[in-house]
Amino acid sequence: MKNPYVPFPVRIESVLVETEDKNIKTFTLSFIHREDEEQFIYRPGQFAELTVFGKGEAPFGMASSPTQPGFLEFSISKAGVVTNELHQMSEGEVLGIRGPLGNGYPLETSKGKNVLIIGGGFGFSTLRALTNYMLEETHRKEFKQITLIYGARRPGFLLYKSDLEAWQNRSDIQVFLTVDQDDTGWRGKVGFVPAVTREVAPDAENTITFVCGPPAMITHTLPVLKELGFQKERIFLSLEMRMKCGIGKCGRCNIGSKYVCQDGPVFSYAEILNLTSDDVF
Amino acid sequence: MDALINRIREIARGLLREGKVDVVIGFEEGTIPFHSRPCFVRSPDEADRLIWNNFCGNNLAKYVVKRKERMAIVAKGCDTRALLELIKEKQVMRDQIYIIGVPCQGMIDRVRVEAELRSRPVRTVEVREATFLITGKDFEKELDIKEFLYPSCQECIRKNPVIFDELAGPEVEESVGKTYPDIESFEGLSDEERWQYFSHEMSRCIRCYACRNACPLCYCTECFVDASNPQWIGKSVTESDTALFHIMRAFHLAGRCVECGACERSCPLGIDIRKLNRKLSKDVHVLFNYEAGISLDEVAPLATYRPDDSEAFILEP
Amino acid sequence: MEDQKMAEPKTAKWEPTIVAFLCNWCSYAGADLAGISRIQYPNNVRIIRVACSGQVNPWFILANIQQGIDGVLISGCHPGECHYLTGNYRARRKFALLKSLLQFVGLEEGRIHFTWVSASEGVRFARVIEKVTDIVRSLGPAKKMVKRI
Amino acid sequence: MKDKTIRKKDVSDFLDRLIQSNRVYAPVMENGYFLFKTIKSGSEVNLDYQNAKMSPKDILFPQSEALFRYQLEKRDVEIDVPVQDEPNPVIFGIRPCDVRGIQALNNVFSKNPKDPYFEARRSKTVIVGLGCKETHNGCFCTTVGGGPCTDDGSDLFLIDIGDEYLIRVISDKGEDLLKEEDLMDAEAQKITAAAEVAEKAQEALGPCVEVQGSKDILTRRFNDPVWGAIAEKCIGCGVCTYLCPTCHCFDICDEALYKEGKRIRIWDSCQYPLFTRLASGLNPRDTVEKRIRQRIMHKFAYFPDEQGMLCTGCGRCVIECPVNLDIREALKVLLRTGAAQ
Repeated sequence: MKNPYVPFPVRIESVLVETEDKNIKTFTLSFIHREDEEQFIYRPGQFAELTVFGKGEAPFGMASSPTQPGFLEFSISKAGVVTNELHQMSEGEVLGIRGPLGNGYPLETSKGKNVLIIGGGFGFSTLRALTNYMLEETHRKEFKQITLIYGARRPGFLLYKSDLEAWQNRSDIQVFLTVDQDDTGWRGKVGFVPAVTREVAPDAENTITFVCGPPAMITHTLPVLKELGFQKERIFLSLEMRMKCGIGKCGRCNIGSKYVCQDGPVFSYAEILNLTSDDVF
Repeated sequence: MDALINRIREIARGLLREGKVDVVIGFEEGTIPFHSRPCFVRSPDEADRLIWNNFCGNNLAKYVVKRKERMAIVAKGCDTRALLELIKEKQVMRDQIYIIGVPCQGMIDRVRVEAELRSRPVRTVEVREATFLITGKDFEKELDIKEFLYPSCQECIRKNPVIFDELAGPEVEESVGKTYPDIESFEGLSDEERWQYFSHEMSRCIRCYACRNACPLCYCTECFVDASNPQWIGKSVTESDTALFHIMRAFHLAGRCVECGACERSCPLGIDIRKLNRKLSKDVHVLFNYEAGISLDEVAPLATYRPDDSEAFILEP
Repeated sequence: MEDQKMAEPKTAKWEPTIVAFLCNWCSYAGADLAGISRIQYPNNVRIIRVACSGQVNPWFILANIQQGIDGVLISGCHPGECHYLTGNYRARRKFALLKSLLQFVGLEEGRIHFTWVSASEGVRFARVIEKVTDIVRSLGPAKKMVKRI
Repeated sequence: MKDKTIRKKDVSDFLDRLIQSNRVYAPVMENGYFLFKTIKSGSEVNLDYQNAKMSPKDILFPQSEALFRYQLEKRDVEIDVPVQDEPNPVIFGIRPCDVRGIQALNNVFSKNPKDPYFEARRSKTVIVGLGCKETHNGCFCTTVGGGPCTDDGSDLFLIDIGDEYLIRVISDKGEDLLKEEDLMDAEAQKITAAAEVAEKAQEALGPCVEVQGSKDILTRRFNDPVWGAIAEKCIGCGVCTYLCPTCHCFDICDEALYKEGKRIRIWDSCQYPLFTRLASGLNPRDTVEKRIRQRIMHKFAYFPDEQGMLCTGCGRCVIECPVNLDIREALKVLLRTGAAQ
């Protein structure tokens, strides 16, 4: 049995600056040893602990989809010790990765249903993985209509520009991009995500919703979804808590009796309302 | 002692009844022998919870920082010194607190008593005039209070409150003149002996930070040991990290430490933490002629200088 | 790394490593002058330039000790000559206490030194380095409070 | 195997034989209190003790331990996991509450994915428990389902019956330890005497509060202002968690020098404000009140089904809390008034 605390070595293949403030970069990583890659079987919505040797570990959701083998992608915002160091690293440098961890998005229950994906800002990374997964040829037919709403402060803060463009050119997904502030040359919507949701959301019947984004976006989007008749059991959110071990032992990330690292990070809204916590949305 | 308790209750009741303060911070009976503990009284009817005895070791000045209410605080000599420092450092406004000064008879050192009893369980403690009587399951022992006071109490020359709005009892006799016989004799040891002692003490530390958290003058929002960006100090319990934590902790209190001994009292392992602080107090006293927690007007020694400060330690080639 | 460090003295060629924090306005200029004037001094010293001796956080010194640096020197402008008027006076109070405290816990007296060197004192700078190096060399490699990884 | 007896004066010699091939941890008096230490001779051990100042959990779950060492190379990294080669550890003279503490830790660490470091130590360790004849002021083991002479989880269990200890042989591991020993089988009257000691001790320490149903009551009171009143005097140190036999929260961090270093696991405490703070600055448990609530809920409400109650009533937090924040009293306030609601 593999020691769950020991990371697999990975190498940085490329680094892409995503946002205009240069605070979010997407790192493409590849496994140094092939056998490690074979053990790393993940689903969209799961996360991994990335090691910067000498600085420590931090958890990040996989931004790449398992349907794109050979590499992993992580979009990382510069905030703490590990991420600050990561942002100074470049191609060829060695990191560690421990995972996959957590439960991931419930793909099975989504089959045969419409899918509504609502993302905001930096919280979009695992939803991007989910979108790419669902759009992949063999998976696309498992889901009905797919609607994507993605908002950011300004156009320069939207991640994954080439993906967004490719999706907009497809007919099997409806993509609504929105920004808080208008910019010259912006052709998408202007306004907050909850408002756009109210405007373009598909029929609540037979639709599964995935939401991830900043707390303010979530708190304001949930009432809209409720109003539109979406059931609590069919809305899934990805939670953020301070995680360390990732295997439900270190005692940090519990909300009531659930460990976000093991039982989550994805919970249905119904489950979240049942958690013993004072920070329910 | 009873008169003192009655007076404390009376003052507290009056203040709460007249609405002069929102809360009275004092001591109440603890749940186990040797422990009186902090309590917060918010209504006149509750004032009878307040007590005073030889087990009121906590420094209640700890609780005034970052509190918005108007507070009355039952304060012995060292508590008032800490309050004075906090006022000086603008951590609490003088008019936000009402100080009920209590002349202090010294507090009994539970850890030393435990060691004396070889940790046999105590059922009751009864304080008499100059002694206290301990009863256990099959033993009884009468000990001399003076001998079992905390070291900080034995050395204390500030038993009476230095700043107060009201005194709850008559002032007690204090010895005069600051002396540091313990520090001087320790300085007389060789480098190696001192290092042996210090590293033995450090090896027992579990880094629970009780010393830091019990200290009334440790109020940084983020302590240097907790800071992660940059990380100043390692978190493991190695001799090096532990030693440097304690040195740095003491140094942060240079010229501020009021020698209440709260650090040492809170240490579950009875480590001689106070020695470092006391050494600094001595140096501050000898080099800069300053004693913390005595005067509101005197500038803190490390916030000022004199052109003729000692240069004895400067290297001359 | 540490293991190497510990092993070195056996080879009899062990040389101490000394870190010197020099203030920009006087002591660093003094070191510069020593260099320009080609005054010889031991090469054990690694110089870190700081704005003022008053800027040196006691932790800088402790961090050096922790990392196994054998000796630390802090040097500023002579009293009364500080570029910031009072920085070195404040440093003097701070370090009088720190040096005394470290000695109190048993650190060898000669590990940490403080001095003043002005911009015109190239010779004094060289002498200071010679003296510090001699003292630290006589103490042998640092052990107390050194962290082993 | 039948119960055995050993004369008190022979214990020291027995330990001397034991340390030939085992690493023996036993209570030793140092600096005025007892701690579990690796002993070099049986004469160091003093079994006439209340309890050790710190729980012996650090034998199985050290305060800091290296998870692995690494060496960065140009385009790869070499990772080296330390091997545990401690010679057959024996924890001798451990109190029943601390044995239950080990069981509680075991429930956490042996849950999937298993913790290999804890497992490796735990599987080899032999536990020799020691019943309590009398209890101290903080004890409340009977409240949380234990007892002064509960032998669950021990491999051997000693009960003081005057000049001798009765040894209950509970597991094969325990039996192995006595294999080479020439001990008397316990006579019937000694077995009875031991049972009496156990019964007396149990009776002397009644439960202080009913904790059955704590999960529901505490969960219901999650947002009750009573937590604020309980927590008000807390100074936020880690004494309660570090001395606790069941607290197991930890932090993982790196220590490095240039290209090499190690990843260590160290004890951490839910009582520290930075424990849950995110890099973004957001902190879900940003007040003392929330942190005290987390500690009590974690022990009595969150996992009683899977992990059992994470409190063994050893009373260390009661005795050593610098401000005497007594968890028994907190429970009384929470559960009694809560049950009435």
